[in-house]
Amino acid sequence: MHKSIIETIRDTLRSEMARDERVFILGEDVGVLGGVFRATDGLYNVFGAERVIDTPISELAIIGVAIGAAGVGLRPIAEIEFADFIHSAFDQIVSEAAKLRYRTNGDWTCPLVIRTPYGGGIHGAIYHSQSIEATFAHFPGIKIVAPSTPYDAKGLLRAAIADPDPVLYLEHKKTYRAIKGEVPDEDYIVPIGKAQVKRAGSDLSIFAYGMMLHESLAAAETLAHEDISAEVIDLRSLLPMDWETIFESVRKTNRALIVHEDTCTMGLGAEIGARIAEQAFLDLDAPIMRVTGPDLPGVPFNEIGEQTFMVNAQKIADAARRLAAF
Amino acid sequence: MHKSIIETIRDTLRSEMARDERVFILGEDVGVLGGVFRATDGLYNVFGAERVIDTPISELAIIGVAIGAAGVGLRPIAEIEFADFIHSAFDQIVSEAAKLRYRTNGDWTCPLVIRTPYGGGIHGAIYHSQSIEATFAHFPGIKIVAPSTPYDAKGLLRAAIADPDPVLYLEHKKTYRAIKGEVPDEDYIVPIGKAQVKRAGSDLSIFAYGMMLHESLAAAETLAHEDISAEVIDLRSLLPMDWETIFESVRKTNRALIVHEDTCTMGLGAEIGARIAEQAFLDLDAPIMRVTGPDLPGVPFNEIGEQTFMVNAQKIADAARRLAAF
Amino acid sequence: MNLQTFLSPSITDIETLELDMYRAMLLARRLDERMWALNRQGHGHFAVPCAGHEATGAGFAFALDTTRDYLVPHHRDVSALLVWGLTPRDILCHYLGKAPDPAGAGRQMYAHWGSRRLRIYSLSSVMSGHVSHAVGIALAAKYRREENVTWCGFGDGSSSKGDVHESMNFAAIHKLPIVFCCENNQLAISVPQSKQMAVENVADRAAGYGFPGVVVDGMNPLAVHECARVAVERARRGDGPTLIEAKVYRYMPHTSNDDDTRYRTREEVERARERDPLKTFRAQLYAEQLLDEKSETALESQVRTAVDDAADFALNAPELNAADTFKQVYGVVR
Amino acid sequence: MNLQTFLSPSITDIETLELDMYRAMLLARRLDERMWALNRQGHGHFAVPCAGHEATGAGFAFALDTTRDYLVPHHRDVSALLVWGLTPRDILCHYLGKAPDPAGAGRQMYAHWGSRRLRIYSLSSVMSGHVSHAVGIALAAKYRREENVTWCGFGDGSSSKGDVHESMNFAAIHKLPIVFCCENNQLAISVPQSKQMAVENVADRAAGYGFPGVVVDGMNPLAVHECARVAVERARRGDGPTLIEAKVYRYMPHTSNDDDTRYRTREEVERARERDPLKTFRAQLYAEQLLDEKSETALESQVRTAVDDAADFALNAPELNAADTFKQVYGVVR
Ligand SMILES: Cc1ncc(C[n+]2csc(CCOP(=O)(O)OP(=O)(O)O)c2C)c(N)n1
Ligand SMILES: Cc1ncc(C[n+]2csc(CCOP(=O)(O)OP(=O)(O)O)c2C)c(N)n1
Ligand SMILES: [Mg+2]
Ligand SMILES: [Mg+2]
Repeated sequence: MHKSIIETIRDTLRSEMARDERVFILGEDVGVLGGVFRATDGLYNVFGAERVIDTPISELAIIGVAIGAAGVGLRPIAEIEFADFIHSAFDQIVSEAAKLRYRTNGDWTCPLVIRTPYGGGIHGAIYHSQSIEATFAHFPGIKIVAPSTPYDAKGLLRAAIADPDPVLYLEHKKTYRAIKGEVPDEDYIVPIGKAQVKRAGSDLSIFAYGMMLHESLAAAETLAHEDISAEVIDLRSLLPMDWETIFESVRKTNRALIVHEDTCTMGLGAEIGARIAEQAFLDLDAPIMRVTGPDLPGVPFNEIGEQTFMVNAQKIADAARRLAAF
Repeated sequence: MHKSIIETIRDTLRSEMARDERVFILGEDVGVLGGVFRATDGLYNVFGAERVIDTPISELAIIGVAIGAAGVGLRPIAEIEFADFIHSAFDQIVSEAAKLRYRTNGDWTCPLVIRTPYGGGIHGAIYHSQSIEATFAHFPGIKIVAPSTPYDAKGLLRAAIADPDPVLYLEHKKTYRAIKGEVPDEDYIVPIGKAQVKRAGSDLSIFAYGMMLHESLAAAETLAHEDISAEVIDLRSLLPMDWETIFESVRKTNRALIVHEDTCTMGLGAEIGARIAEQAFLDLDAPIMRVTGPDLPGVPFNEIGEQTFMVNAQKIADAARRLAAF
Repeated sequence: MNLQTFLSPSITDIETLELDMYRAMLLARRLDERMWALNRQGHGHFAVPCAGHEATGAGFAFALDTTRDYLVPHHRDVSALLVWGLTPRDILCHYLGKAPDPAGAGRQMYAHWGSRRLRIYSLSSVMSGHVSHAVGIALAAKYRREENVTWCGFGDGSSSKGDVHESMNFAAIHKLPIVFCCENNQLAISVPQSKQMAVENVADRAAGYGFPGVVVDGMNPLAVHECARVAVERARRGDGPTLIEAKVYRYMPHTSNDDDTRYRTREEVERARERDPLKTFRAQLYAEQLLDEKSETALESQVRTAVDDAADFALNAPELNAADTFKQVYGVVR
Repeated sequence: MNLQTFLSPSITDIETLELDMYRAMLLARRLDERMWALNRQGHGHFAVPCAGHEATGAGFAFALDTTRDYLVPHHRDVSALLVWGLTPRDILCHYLGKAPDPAGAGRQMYAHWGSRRLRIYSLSSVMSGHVSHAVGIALAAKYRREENVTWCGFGDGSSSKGDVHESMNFAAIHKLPIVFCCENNQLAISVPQSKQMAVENVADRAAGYGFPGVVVDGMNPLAVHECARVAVERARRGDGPTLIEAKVYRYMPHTSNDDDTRYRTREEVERARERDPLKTFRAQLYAEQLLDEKSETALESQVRTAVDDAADFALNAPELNAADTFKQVYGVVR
């Protein structure tokens, strides 16, 4: 079926809940309203108030309660209404969920999925535009995925629900309705920890995820007309990261361009850049390069401010030209 | 005067409070007890309960109240009893303090100092050993300093109190009493944003801070006997980072070894490695290298576990030998 | 042109107070309507209606001394913000995210108020994130032996956050000069009060912190005013915080991005219209002969002129420019 | 050797209950003393005394069904943990951070309890971090229509955290089968209750969430037991949470790293010794002729044997080895 990402998420939630009684959803406005982005639309009618729980504005309790329920065998899917508000639950995620298995030597565990919409470009301003992956990627014990296509949205959501550990499932708001694609009806899983080469190329490698994957693909298309052959890799799984696929691409193209919408300093590009410089250094013919949001505290509301902040295909192509020419 | 770091912090707090009535301290056990590490010992007697406020266990409110008070002209110094517990106030720090100036276009500001003991090696286990700098270093709007000597402890604390923006002042627990040094009685400031070459060298550059600076210096000393000349740089200011000093050293030694106690993935070494690979790539004769804590959710309580986790001079020297030989 | 120009130079009697309250409520409502209309015409991305909350805002604002007291508002406090001195131009520039927006030169979405000059503390989007800041402002007043009071508004939804607990507890311990005001419209976006809490009144929580909690009809500006007056005096005297819970109703969807037909019936909204403070308070003013057709027409026309002027000004105001986008991350170190 | 071996096979009368409670309290106290001694001899880095909290733990533990109910304990709940089935060996291996430590094979500091087999949920060091987990466990019981109850302990200090507010509110909304128990020893390390809150009783907060709050003398195991029984029954019936506040006293410093002479007088501590539950409850058992010199000597010797055995076992138990340090970051994906 040809579907949008939001439809795919909704359908996948519905079928996983139908399959497994232990799976339930909790979050703000997930029930009667069907979520502010309608990701859970209709589920309340099908599964009722006990399995689609409308919570108070309590991000901390949403995650904390889910951790407890996961510990005793349920499979909670917690929705944080906007990724920007996950920070109220930061302590629960990094101090509790991420550390539970380790600190108990595997006695207690936390099979929990946290879904949340992130990213800018939708006039959401400072607090409805943030990228949050970088912060959490520093915490061993959790996993982070960020699908950019409907196919992966389904496969990674199923993998996240099946995973024995806490998984942060990041949904780029702008892809929700903008990105459509083929989604098989059959069950399949996209394993966490595997990147994917989306477009093969030989002159440089572009590493991206979420909405930036699509901007990168658009940039690669433009570059192709200029005889610059860019390989584009969808990282998909941000923790753990698929280093093998990344290094393999660098071995081939000898040039690495890392793209993310998040701000630069200590964004995911930091780790990717450092790993390449550590483990694929001899394969590099040029400095690593990052195209990222600027180091500002947030995306401004005003459209000029927003455009100034956001990364797009043109900015990526400009950087790629410089890198290819190095 | 020859003093320990903890004495220096205490004396500096006392003299800054005496100098400026706007300065006050709030935190758990900072008053009558004088802090669990005695950093505020005696201040309660001198300045009274209004200027040395013992708070409930409320990390969120400690920071939030301090933000409000800072906004209207006071100069709060908030103590978080252990850095591990700062995560309950994460939202207040990154969503509020870090963004206030930017979001109001400079109308409201937040001149706030947050002091907190961090780091392992003192049998503090998973929740009394964490390094927290990496997470916060992703948030433009705040500054982060981590002194490793009594001299810098004073100079950076005074700089932090004078700064117009929120500053996270990180105190490595193990340095508190272990590290002593000369501290001038006169007023001076160590400017935020400046690293310092602690030992000149020509074969490789070691970048470190906090307790790891001392382990790195010890490693350099060992290496010197083996005719490996390591330059050791104390980063001191973690956000903003002194890129010029870092690049200058790499231009000289052509080899970069980044050391931190924090876990590897998305630790500060990520940004440092990536920046070098981006902006000093042509100066590198070898891959960048990191010596860091392992990617584990925490430092185990058990001593063997703790030693397994902790970085020390020997591990640094081993890595440096490999890097020098590359 | 701003509300101050239509307000009485000084309030010495209840009649003047009532008329001034009505002026603030009416201007807030008409601005609200204009914003909604602009939004539907494609101007601006995000409207946050205040309709139904005006009486509460007007009621408490006149109980404070706007020349020295601090406002850390709820996002629907337009009527109070007007009394504090925000102008219709300020409000519509903020709505459109234009450079003259006093809250942040267009960096923040609408309803994220702030003005240092006017002692209106800046709001982020994080529900209840501001409550502890209000406590800090009140702490500073006590610390400096100043007599100002801080008013802190938040919604029923926001009351569920840990911030509110830690903040109220902190304020109680230090007997700070603060008034907490929960504007309870019984909804957190779509989530009804029954799914937010198992109690009837948020005000009942005050007892657990050691200060008074009181419920008031937030659709009645005079009732709110009286309650606020008592609480403000208490705070100013040094007797500590009060929690006021104002029961209100939100007539419009949560924001311009919301579809409230999904979670409440039109009948419910219509029924609530009967309690619309603009309607009931107007009727009272008519009954008290403080308003008649002539003076109302004049007032409406003054308000319309102010709103038209503000809309014109804001629509033509400059955007944030690209270079300014990079400013004010850090201040200048001296 | 563990507490179960000295407990009565089944409790059918109050006398047996009292004796069993005393056994649990005594074993907890003697373990406490041993840990402190070991610490002073250089064995182990971190002791967290439970002295003064034993009556509360013993009181509530016997009001629950340890074969199905969950314990999400306060860090000083040793007596309850013994009833739940942790053995002295478990406790001292946990204290020394040795490999057989059931809480995490030596990864956690002492007093960070946990055992999945025994339905004791794992504690981190973050005060109140566990309270929402307890609510989640209770939610799971309701979700699966199981009849187990969750007991969640925390201190007076911990009650100030936002976690407690959000958790209690959540539990109230869903009428979950949970009992919250605040063990109020009037200190958060050095901070006295008067600087932690402006109220006399934490229990008064329950009304603000819509469930009963009750204060009990936490130095009296029978009083705690009775209170707990009522609350547990209420929870099991589906009538929702209760907050019990047990007033206790901490006789020892906060931990082995603390110096309590800095914040309280020796006289205060001595005065409080008069209410020591080990002393008062012992006197009661003597008065009721449930204990006499002979049986007490036998019991003390049983306890000493158990503590000696545990100390021997723990001191000789293997350390966490380096290779195991790297395990259990993630589970196996199937
Ligand atoms: C911490 C946080 N969680 C979620 C949101 C999304 N959100 C914005 S407004 C709102 C409802 C606010 O309800 P209430 O406090 O009752 O105020 P009202 O809008 O009803 O006046 C929510 C959930 C947010 N802004 N902040
Ligand atoms: C969030 C957090 N802040 C601070 C600490 C440090 N700390 C450990 S125990 C403690 C006091 C706990 O007091 P209370 O909850 O009353 O329990 P008690 O130890 O008195 O039984 C503090 C402040 C912590 N562990 N967690
Ligand atoms: Mg509301
Ligand atoms: Mg206590």
